[in-house]
Amino acid sequence: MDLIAVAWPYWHQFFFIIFAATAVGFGFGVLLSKNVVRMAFYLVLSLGSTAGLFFLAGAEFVGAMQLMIYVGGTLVLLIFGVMLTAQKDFINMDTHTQDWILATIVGGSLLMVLLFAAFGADDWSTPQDINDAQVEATKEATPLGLALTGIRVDKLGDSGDAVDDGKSGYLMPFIIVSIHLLVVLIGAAYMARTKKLSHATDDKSSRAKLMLFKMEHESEQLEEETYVVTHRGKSALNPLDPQNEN
Amino acid sequence: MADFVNYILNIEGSWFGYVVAALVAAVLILHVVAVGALLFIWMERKISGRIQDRLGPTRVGGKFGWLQTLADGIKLIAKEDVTPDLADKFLFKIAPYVGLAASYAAFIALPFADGVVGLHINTAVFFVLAVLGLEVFSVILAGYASGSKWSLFGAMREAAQVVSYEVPLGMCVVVPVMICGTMNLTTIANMQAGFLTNWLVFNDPFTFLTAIVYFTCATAGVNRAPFDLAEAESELVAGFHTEYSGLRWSLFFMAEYSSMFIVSALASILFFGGPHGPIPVTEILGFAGDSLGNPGMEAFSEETAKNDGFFAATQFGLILSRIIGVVNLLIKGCIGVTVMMWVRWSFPRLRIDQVMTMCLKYCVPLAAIGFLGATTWQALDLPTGTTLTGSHRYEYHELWTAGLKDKVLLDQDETADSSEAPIPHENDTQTEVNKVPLKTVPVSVLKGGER
Amino acid sequence: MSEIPLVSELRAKFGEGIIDVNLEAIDEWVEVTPGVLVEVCQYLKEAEGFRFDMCNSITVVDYLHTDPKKAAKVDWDPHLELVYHLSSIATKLTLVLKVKIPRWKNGVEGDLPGVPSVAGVWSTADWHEREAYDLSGVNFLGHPHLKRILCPDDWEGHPLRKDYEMPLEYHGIRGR
Amino acid sequence: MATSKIDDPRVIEFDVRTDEMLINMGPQHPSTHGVLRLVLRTDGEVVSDVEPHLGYLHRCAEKIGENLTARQWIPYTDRMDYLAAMNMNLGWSLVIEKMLEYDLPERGRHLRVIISEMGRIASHLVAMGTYGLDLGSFTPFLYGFREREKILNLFEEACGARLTYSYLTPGGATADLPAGWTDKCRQFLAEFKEVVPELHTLLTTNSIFVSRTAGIGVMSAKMAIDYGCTGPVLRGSGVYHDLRFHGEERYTEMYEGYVFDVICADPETGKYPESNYEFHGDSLDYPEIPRQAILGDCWHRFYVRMLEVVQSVRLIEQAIEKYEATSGDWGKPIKLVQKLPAKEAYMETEAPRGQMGFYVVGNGDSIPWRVRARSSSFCNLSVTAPLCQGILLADIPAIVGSLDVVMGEIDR
Amino acid sequence: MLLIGTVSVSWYLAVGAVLFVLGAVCMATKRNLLGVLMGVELVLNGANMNFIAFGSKVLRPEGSLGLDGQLIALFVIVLAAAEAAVALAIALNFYNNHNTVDVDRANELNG
Repeated sequence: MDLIAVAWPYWHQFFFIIFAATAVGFGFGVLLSKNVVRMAFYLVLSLGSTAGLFFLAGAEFVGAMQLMIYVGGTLVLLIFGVMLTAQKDFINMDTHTQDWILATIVGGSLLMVLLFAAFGADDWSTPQDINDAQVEATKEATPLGLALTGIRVDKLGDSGDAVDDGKSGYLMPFIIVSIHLLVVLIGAAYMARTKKLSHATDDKSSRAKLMLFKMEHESEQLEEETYVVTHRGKSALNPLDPQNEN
Repeated sequence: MADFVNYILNIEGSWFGYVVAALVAAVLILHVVAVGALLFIWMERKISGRIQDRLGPTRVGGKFGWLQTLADGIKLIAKEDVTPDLADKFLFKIAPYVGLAASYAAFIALPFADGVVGLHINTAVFFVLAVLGLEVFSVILAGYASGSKWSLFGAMREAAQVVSYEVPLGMCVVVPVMICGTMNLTTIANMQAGFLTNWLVFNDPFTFLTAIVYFTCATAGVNRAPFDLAEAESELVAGFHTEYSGLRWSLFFMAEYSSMFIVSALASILFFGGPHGPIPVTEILGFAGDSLGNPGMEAFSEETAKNDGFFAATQFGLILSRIIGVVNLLIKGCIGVTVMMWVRWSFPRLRIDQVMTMCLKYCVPLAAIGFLGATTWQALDLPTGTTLTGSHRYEYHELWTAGLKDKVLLDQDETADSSEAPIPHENDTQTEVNKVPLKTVPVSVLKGGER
Repeated sequence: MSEIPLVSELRAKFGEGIIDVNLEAIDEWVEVTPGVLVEVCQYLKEAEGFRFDMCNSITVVDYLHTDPKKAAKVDWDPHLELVYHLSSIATKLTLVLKVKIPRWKNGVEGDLPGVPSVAGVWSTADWHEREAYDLSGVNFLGHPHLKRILCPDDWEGHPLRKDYEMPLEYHGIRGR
Repeated sequence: MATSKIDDPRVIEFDVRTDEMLINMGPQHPSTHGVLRLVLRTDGEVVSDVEPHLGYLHRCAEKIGENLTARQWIPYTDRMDYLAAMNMNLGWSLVIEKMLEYDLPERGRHLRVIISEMGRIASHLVAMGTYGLDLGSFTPFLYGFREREKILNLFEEACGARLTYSYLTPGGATADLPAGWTDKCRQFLAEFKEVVPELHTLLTTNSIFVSRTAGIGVMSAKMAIDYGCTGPVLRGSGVYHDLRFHGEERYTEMYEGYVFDVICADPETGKYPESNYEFHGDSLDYPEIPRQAILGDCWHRFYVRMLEVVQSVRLIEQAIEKYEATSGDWGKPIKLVQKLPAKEAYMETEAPRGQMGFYVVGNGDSIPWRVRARSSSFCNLSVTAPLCQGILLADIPAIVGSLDVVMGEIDR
Repeated sequence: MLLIGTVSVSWYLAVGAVLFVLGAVCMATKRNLLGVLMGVELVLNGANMNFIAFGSKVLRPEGSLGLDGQLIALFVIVLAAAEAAVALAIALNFYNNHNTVDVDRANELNG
């Protein structure tokens, strides 16, 4: 009962380790896997776990967006691309050994630097007390939305802030991003379009066009040919046929 | 829940209560997924039977063939689990679990009634949609890994279809979010408490349109007829699950049926009042006591238990009203599922280009019209369904915020009159926000609900 | 005989190509030589007032008695008879064309006899001829892709020949 | 060549270069109606080429016919188009009767009209139901089968069998209709009249159904004739040709004195002739032709079948009257070992799936020298390859289903 | 040991750093164009993790970036989606023209 009765303040750590381990583990999966489809699958899991970390850090809206846009949208697109180019030769592609060596050295040193930076600053590595009410407030998405329209709810108290003039916030970047997305949409559609008709259109589908064309013309001819005959079918060689007698 | 367990065991603030509460919640949700799938498959067979002028299952388990699906499930478990030679073995085996996990995880944020929810997430609407969207991976992986051309066809169709339909679906979901000013499903549901006319679907003509578009897109999103191209049996044999057998095959169906329920339940929360019935019976009969004013309150309060004893702490009226709420939501979800079944057994299947045309030419513009129209309606402050019966939607919401009012007023200047407490979200102007920044936090999260 | 317009026209056009015209049969028929078959068919399809635009069926009848006693009694030599049943949607007339060919090319057993293909005249003749080739062993010259249609591609023999014997075994399946 | 003139929405231009692949559709595939195997060459969803492979149900019926007497071969005709076995029986019976120059008694003639038109209804019901199934709609299938079951019950009462009847034989039929049968038949017709509008609602006028079938698999009249298509497939292309009207005298005299319409659209106006037959008494008799439908497409082929069923009901109603007015002999079957003359005869009848022709060569023996069945489905199926080019994968079941083939008849 | 110490911003930064490096190495080593693209996604996520960590009031109530962190992360996600669309278009175009997705063979300017 003693063990049970312990109040346990380590929930955050517990879930952090789970999510961080899966994110990093599947990140390694992406790196080490040769099969491009499996890479995509591992990437899904890695990014999903990252979304979990976002939730843990209190950024619920960003986490949900990560799941929705990144995992649900971008990666589906990516897998689509994988499948479109998935020929036997390209699914498994070995990396050159010298690339491995070089990348490991550079990557390892970069990791060292980054980790050193991450743990180097005392301000970052010392845990702080948590203010419940403020935490809950950050979880709300409305301030985010308002910030995108130029209203900074969290900086209300700041005197002399540009908020007063309605200039702060992220209205401008928001508009730039929306125009950017529009440009990307058009650009991607334009780029992926082949300039010349693909071979599929060249022969087979145009055959279908041709057939329809033929049909249209045939039906014109048919009008002369079709006429309603009410008499019964007869052998053309029937000597008793009155038609043959004249 | 956690407090309750800890109180009974007399261990305060222990981890044990949380684990028990989590397990109970997980098992309950698992029941919605598994038992729900059993029920829905049985329902599908019965309903399709009735539509087709036959009886459906009649023997197993008594009069109505209640246990037919269970018997089939046992048969499926006993079946050999075949993996094709050409399959990518690892992905082939894992694919069904991905789908089931996705539709199971979406239940985390789905409130069955006020406070009856796995986890309060302020962005619950998007969380549910996002997690549900992950289900497409299972189909894609299954289709790719099967090593069958038919499966690959199914996977490609599914990928194209789901990615496209997420656009209008998201646009439709934004409408109730915009009207209620929150993405918290509990709050959205509670805002529709009261009479039928408070439901968002009757808010204005555009929400009505949006509700219809939402349901259409949701049907397409969960791959149900007439949009079930990924498993079109007359064209693709069985689409992405052609090569599956036994338990893995049945996992796909569990995922399909539970996601059908989720989108229906989401529709009912967003547009059809969620856990609130057409007539607020519990409020009228007074089960909930003053819970209408504070329904987000814990059904069990440790504080009260300490002072006034166990039974005083357990508000039976509130528990009862919550149970009724859960039943309401389940019934509404089942109605949505039934409509999907009805559609499935009545219509032929669309062709892939027609499905895409439907999305891009009809659903997206209609959703856009619905969104713009609903926005305009709100902006112009035109009469809504709530004004018809005179019961204002925000009336209830205002009462719920009452608990927080003192706190807010402390932060604010003293001129704020308690008789005209600011109504949140209705006038989202800068000045209002300036006045009541904390008002934007849904009270039910702060005050009630399982933490 | 010349009072029947079709016959007189055919005779005028193809002369020696028209071997026989039988008006006593239940379905009166015209027999032509294989050499003029395609031209006759083309003419029949286009001839004003007849327009045999549909080829209903192509049948191969194998005239052969495997029993020598019976073979001695009959008045014909072993041969194959191709029967073309034609009809016209436009004029509702019907016609039976016959072509007689030897059972084997140049009398060499196993060498399929050839007949010009009429698949170019009626598209439906394509499959009919494939079936005739498959089951009765007639080589239709000029057919776009003459291959077996009902039997498997590696089947041996032509089942509707009178001297056909079922193989003892086909891919491990007992035949007889 | 003015190909640009055609603005066909089904021709898809590819954005991404892809590779063609060969796919086996069948012989085990839900929508190939038995054991048809189609080898598809597809580029993504677009099918560029289709090659049908037949013969999975080949039973050498013609070879067997060379070893059996004319009456003994009747069960083999049953197994050709097993969905319309009565009509197969009829075709074979008529050709033998033509050879023997046998004249059927009056009662037998009306009996045959009743039975063969009932067979046509049963067959078309399956055709319509399975067509719905091909397009992903399960319910019409069971509606069709429910009505077909009633017909099978009636057939069972008449001949004892439910699928392979061997009822109509050369010379007439194995037995007269049992007492009270015609009343039950009338009752069935009355019930059946209620069902046709339901099927119209579920399929013919359903907008999804229309969008799946209208303008798909368009076959011009010339192409239909060229490929030897017959029956509803031919009439769906606007060719006014029905052997019950235009066939041989021996066959058409069976329908002497009957009033019915040949269901065929006028190729100039594209309209179906208004019938003077009040079937259901409302607009559901002839549902409106959708805007997208082109003469000769899948929708028209389906529509022709739907309307033909009504004409069959009309014929049966008349036939029952005439049958009851006659009495006496219905036409006894010929002897089991009836000698056939050394002649040859060919005869085509209008079976539900098209013109079913039988050719028989006799040599004076009771066993025919050569038997040949000209299968309607065989010719109808041959049009698949040219019809299924440059279409979407989902259109394959739509087109093959609209041709309504029965593999038993094709492979024989 | 990890469980006893409270999670600080540094731990998140470490995860972000690992993801970043994994992505960078992935970009460097993969020969498949789509593999490179996946590396880019990982890098972006690693960077995002930093923004979230610095902006989190859970981890740093005092002196956090606040909303700015979340907002920038949002922009990164949205722009990553745009980037993926363009990159995919490039990849498909490349595949169309060169019939391969091997980046080592992308050494011509003429697309």
